[in-house]
Amino acid sequence: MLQVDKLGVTYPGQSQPALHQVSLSLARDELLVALGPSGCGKSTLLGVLAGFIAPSQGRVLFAGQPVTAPGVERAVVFQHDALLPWLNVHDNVAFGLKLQGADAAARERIVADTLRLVGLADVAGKRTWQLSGGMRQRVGIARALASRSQVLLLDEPFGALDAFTREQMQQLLLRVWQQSQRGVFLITHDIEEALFLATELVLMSPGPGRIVQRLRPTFNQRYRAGEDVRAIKSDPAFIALRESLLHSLFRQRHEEAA
Amino acid sequence: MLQVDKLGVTYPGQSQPALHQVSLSLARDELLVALGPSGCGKSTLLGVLAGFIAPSQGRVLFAGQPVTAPGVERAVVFQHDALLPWLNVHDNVAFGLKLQGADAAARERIVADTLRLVGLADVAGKRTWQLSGGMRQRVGIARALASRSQVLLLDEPFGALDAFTREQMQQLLLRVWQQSQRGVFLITHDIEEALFLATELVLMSPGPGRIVQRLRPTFNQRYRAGEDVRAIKSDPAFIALRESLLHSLFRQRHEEAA
Amino acid sequence: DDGVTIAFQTGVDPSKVAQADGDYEKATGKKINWRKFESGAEVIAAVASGDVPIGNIGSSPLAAAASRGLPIQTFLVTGVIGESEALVVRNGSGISKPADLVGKKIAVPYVSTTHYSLLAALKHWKVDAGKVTILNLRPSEIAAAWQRGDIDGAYVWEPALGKVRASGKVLTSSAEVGKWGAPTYDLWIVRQDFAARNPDFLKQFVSVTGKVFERYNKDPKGFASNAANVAKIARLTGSKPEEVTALLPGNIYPSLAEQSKLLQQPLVKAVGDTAAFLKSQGKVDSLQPSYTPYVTNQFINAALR
Amino acid sequence: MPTTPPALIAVPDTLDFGNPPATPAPAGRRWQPQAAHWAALSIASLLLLWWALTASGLIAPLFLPPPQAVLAKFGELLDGGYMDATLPQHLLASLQRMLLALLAAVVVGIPLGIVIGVFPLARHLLDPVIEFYRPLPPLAYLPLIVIWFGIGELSKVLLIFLAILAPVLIATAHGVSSVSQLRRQAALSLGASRWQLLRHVILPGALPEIITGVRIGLGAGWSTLVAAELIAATRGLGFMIQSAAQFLVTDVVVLGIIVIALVAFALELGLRRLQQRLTPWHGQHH
Amino acid sequence: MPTTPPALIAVPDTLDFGNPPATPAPAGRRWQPQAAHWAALSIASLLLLWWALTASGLIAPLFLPPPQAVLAKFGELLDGGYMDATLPQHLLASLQRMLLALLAAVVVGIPLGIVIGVFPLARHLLDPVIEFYRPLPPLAYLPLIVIWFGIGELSKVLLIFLAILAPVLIATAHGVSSVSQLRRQAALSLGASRWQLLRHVILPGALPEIITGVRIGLGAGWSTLVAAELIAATRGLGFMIQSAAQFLVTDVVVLGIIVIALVAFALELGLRRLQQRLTPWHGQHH
Ligand SMILES: Nc1ncnc2c1ncn2[C@@H]1O[C@H](COP(=O)(O)OP(=O)(O)OP(=O)(O)O)[C@@H](O)[C@H]1O
Ligand SMILES: Nc1ncnc2c1ncn2[C@@H]1O[C@H](COP(=O)(O)OP(=O)(O)OP(=O)(O)O)[C@@H](O)[C@H]1O
Ligand SMILES: NCCS(=O)(=O)O
Ligand SMILES: [Mg+2]
Ligand SMILES: [Mg+2]
Repeated sequence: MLQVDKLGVTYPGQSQPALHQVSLSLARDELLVALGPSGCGKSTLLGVLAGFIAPSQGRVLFAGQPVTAPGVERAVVFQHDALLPWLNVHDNVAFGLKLQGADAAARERIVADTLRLVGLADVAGKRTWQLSGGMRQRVGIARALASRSQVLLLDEPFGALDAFTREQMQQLLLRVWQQSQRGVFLITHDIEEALFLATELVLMSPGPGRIVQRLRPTFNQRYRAGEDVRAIKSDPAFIALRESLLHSLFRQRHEEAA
Repeated sequence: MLQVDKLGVTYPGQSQPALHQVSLSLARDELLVALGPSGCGKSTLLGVLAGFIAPSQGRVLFAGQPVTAPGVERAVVFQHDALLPWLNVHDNVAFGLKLQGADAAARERIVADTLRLVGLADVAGKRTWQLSGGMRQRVGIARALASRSQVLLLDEPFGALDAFTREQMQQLLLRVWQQSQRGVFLITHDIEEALFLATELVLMSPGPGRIVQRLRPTFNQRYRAGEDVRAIKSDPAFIALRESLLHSLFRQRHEEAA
Repeated sequence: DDGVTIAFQTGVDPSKVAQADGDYEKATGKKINWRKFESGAEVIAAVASGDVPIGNIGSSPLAAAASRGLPIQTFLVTGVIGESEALVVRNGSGISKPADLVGKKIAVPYVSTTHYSLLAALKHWKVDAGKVTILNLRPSEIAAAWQRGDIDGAYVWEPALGKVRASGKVLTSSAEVGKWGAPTYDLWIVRQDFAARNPDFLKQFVSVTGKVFERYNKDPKGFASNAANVAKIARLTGSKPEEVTALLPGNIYPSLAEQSKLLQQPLVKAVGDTAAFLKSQGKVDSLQPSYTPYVTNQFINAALR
Repeated sequence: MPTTPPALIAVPDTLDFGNPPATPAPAGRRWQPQAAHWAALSIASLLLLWWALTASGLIAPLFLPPPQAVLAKFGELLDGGYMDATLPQHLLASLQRMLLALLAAVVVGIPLGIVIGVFPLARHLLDPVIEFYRPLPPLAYLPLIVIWFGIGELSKVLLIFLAILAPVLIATAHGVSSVSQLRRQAALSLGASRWQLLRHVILPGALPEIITGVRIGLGAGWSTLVAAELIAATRGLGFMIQSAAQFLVTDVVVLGIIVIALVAFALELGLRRLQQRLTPWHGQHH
Repeated sequence: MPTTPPALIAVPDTLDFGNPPATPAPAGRRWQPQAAHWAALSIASLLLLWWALTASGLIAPLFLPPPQAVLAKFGELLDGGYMDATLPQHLLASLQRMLLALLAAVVVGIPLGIVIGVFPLARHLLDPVIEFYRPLPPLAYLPLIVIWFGIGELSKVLLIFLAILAPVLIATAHGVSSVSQLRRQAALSLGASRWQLLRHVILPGALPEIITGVRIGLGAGWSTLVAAELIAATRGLGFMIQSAAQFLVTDVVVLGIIVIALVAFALELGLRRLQQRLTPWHGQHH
């Protein structure tokens, strides 16, 4: 569905590209996770996919058409939340549907369902600034879920959540992804999260931002097959992979430092 | 050195106390870690220790004297950084020493050493807004380390750091704590971090904020005895304790939800 | 029809009685919006904008405006200014003779007849105008500044004149300055376009004024001591009644017959002289080749017929 | 309904300036003086000082009329009037001019500000014009306005309008352009058209600044009102003050000043309330 | 040294208002018109319009003198003078008044603002006084100022001073009180005394707002300058404009307006540069 070909991005006035020769593809049934240290170009990549940033080299296609602008088929959850403070929680979530002129009854049903899914049904009437950081992040997720997108682009969506809520949201994401048949592109720097969620995982490295490793973990499948989360995460295979990824990351940083 | 007795804090206009019957003590050779979900009162507790917030009940003693105001003997690293943007990195770190009229040569030596320790020697001349989030957090840590404090109070000091830098800073903290004989009070919601660093660990719970569990982990000792970090963190004992703490946290949240 | 807007000033003259009685409205059959202004300069700006077709100004602002080519005409004289404008020096200012004016602060409303008279008087006394601090103050501000002792003297008209005379001494007046070759006049001007379209209105206006002047000139003392007349003038100008009584005889109010002659060469020359003098003082920067187009006795003559 | 008016200077009531630390309130606390009490005390002392100064004879009534004289004048002017109009009539004349000018400034300034804020080209072209006229003292171009537009209401309202326009325009342009890029991108990703973006994101996002601009503009408008009423007015607070000053009727001058201050303050309070009501998120941390 | 002056309206050059997305610059890009070029174009068209209007005879010189007449007047006034002073002398007189008033406002306003910002009691007591005088049109209290302080330089400078004081004072108080509590607590934890806190944290933290206050104040000062020079001046740009208007010398009026606009703009630019230099962190995200 989304196709990235030898993508390069250089910010104005910078000598080093923020992204260099990045190729990717994302199908309807994939959950692609980008993992990497701060500054390796994850958000830049997402910006290109979303249509906020134009590539300097290479190209990005959605359903065969070049991506040149943001579009309703690619919903975004931002690293720092981008809610509209003049709308309450309900109206923020309903915003996309309203823009698209969705039928009111259908809209109300979708919004109510989504709010329930993210555990915010109680606070539907609250103003966004009356929420804690974690709640705000969930409103952002709900807003993307409620839209009629075919792809979800998420930039560290669970960063502000505590361990418990975080794990709940990870499970929710898996459920939504599975049911709605939307492709998901997720950015994180939590290795455990990346391993647990990804059908495909790309490890990125800075200077210039590029993909240095690709993996196809299967833990996500095991969860969907009914295995317990905690069991999966304490499985030696999981821990071994985690350690190996951490090791790659550390080697990267050491090389950089040298 | 620091002694907290049946501390209670109720914010004006709130019905539920933010802290209730919290007792603690922190000695010169201790590294006390407070772990708990968002909103359980960790920052409030630190505020009282620092002298920013006056207790509603109970009392806080430092070296036998009641704490009534912030003081140079208790250095603070804030959850959100509190650097002075009109000073460059070097001057931010030198700020405390300058206020206390420290001898210039000694000051320069201490600042240079501290900047090296936190890996910021290269950017000493930069303005704080030219740094990445992780660098800023390290400047805040360096500023506290360079001060003539007897206690370090740290509020999620490593939250904005990637896995690699985070682990480096954890090790730095252990080294400084050991060498400088300062008591350390650290807040985190990362269970692994808490287990690895703490000589004493208190698990807090919200509504009202209180201590629900106390542990004395020994991994910190093993690290100091020369064992490898990665080995410690993948030790089944470590993982078991981590899972048990996670379990307590989850149970808490489920009870709350019910 | 919104009526005719007319700008008047607070100088004391008999036609204020006709104004107070509504005689102009009766004679012309039009609604008149009377607007009070503080000095000729302000009237000129209002007339220039086209909002005010008829205005009451002194010969000095007329000279300035005509030099700039403002399309106006003088059609009536309300007075040859005499005692009603005077240079008063404050008691305690240390001024007893003209030479003492050097280095002192004398206030006038710029462009006004008194500004011109002051400059002319200084020239007559051979006092260098550059050595006297000539301040631009509106009449009301002159009164306030005087009270505080901020100025040493002022050349001004009613109602401020009455206030400053109470604690000062008259050094000279426009009657004297006029004799020295610099006469000043209070005049009615009209926009040329308005004059062309409303000759009848102006004719009626002139004859109402002429009738009051006649009443006055028949018995100046009686007119000036008639309590009703005095009260009307005092109300319109803001003067004290006793000042009105004292000042009314200070000016000459020429009859329409006299005006018919005055509003020819004599006034053209006076305006031309005034303009030339102002140019020599650097106040205006160019002169008209002739000031004849700015003066007309057409409406006087019509009224006399 | 809030009971204390929002303060001019938005300063927290307790400031961490050294000791003692902010104490979470104990249960039953004693009566403590509030902001409003201090303000009342302050005003009362000012009035007392005024009264004492005049009563002692230290200052002549010509310079400063005693408060009771001003109060008496107030009663007199309520129906008696000054310069052929009662105080309410003067007030009404001034208010009409202000509101007309305000309306015009809002109708012209907000759309123009949006255009400038949204289209860089419009900004580049209009910036010099605005930069040129903005610092100009209204009194400086007053003579030109009179010569060009006469001495009627048009000139008066125009002068006030020009004074209000610049702040409204600049605040709108700035507000529009400082609407978070993140929010704009979010809306576009949710399928907003340009028009929807303007309507649902840019306008609400700029609203707090627009209202602030109107508040500042209104202040500038009051400053210009008196200048405007220099132009051959027959009614209006500014006209009343000037006429009174000409006759050295100081008590009417002082009364007029107090009335202007009170009315301006009331309007400002109203706008602040409106701002709080319309844009409750303004000043919130998120 | 920066080459383009900071724009009045701080708007990014590319605004994300729909397509196309911000393109990271390709290596060798073609010449593109810059903000300065558009501004020049805008000013040139204005001048051209002015010239065309007057040259066509549509507008009489009495109402709007042609640009060349104003330019000629400028040459004349440089040494010839108007109302017994040359243009530089008028300018100097006005500048002196402005700068004196500015100095006084800074010397009074900043310390007072700090006191108000730091001590809630001072704020409660002074707030009503400031609230009262702030919206007052300078022209409204001009008569009182003349009655109280006469027609000398004191009155003129005082009037300008009062206009500048309020913005400086309010901005200072607001700046001081909005210095982040976190930073204040951090400094106290590092052992800062109250005085050190003020000197090293509160003052630098409030500096950007203080300078903004001075900029706004200066604008208010210019607006008041002409009013101040209504008071029996013998020199000054405002005096020059008013006298010229009274003699209907419109070209001097227009010239005076242009000079005021240019000088005010130059001062504003200078202050913006100063602000950028002194408080480079201002407007940065962190
Ligand atoms: N607008 C910009 N102008 C110049 N450089 C930029 C800009 N935005 C990002 N960069 C640089 O591009 C690189 C990639 O940034 P990006 O935000 O994509 O990183 P990231 O992987 O999302 O990091 P994080 O985990 O901290 O969010 C960094 O070196 C950053 O400094
Ligand atoms: N100024 C305040 N006024 C009222 N309530 C407050 C205030 N500050 C904190 N609280 C409340 O007190 C409780 C404890 O807050 P605190 O900031 O100490 O939590 P925390 O454990 O540090 O959370 P986090 O991990 O999110 O930083 C929360 O319920 C919070 O909403
Ligand atoms: N007495 C005439 C006054 S003025 O019109 O010259 O200003
Ligand atoms: Mg990012
Ligand atoms: Mg906290």
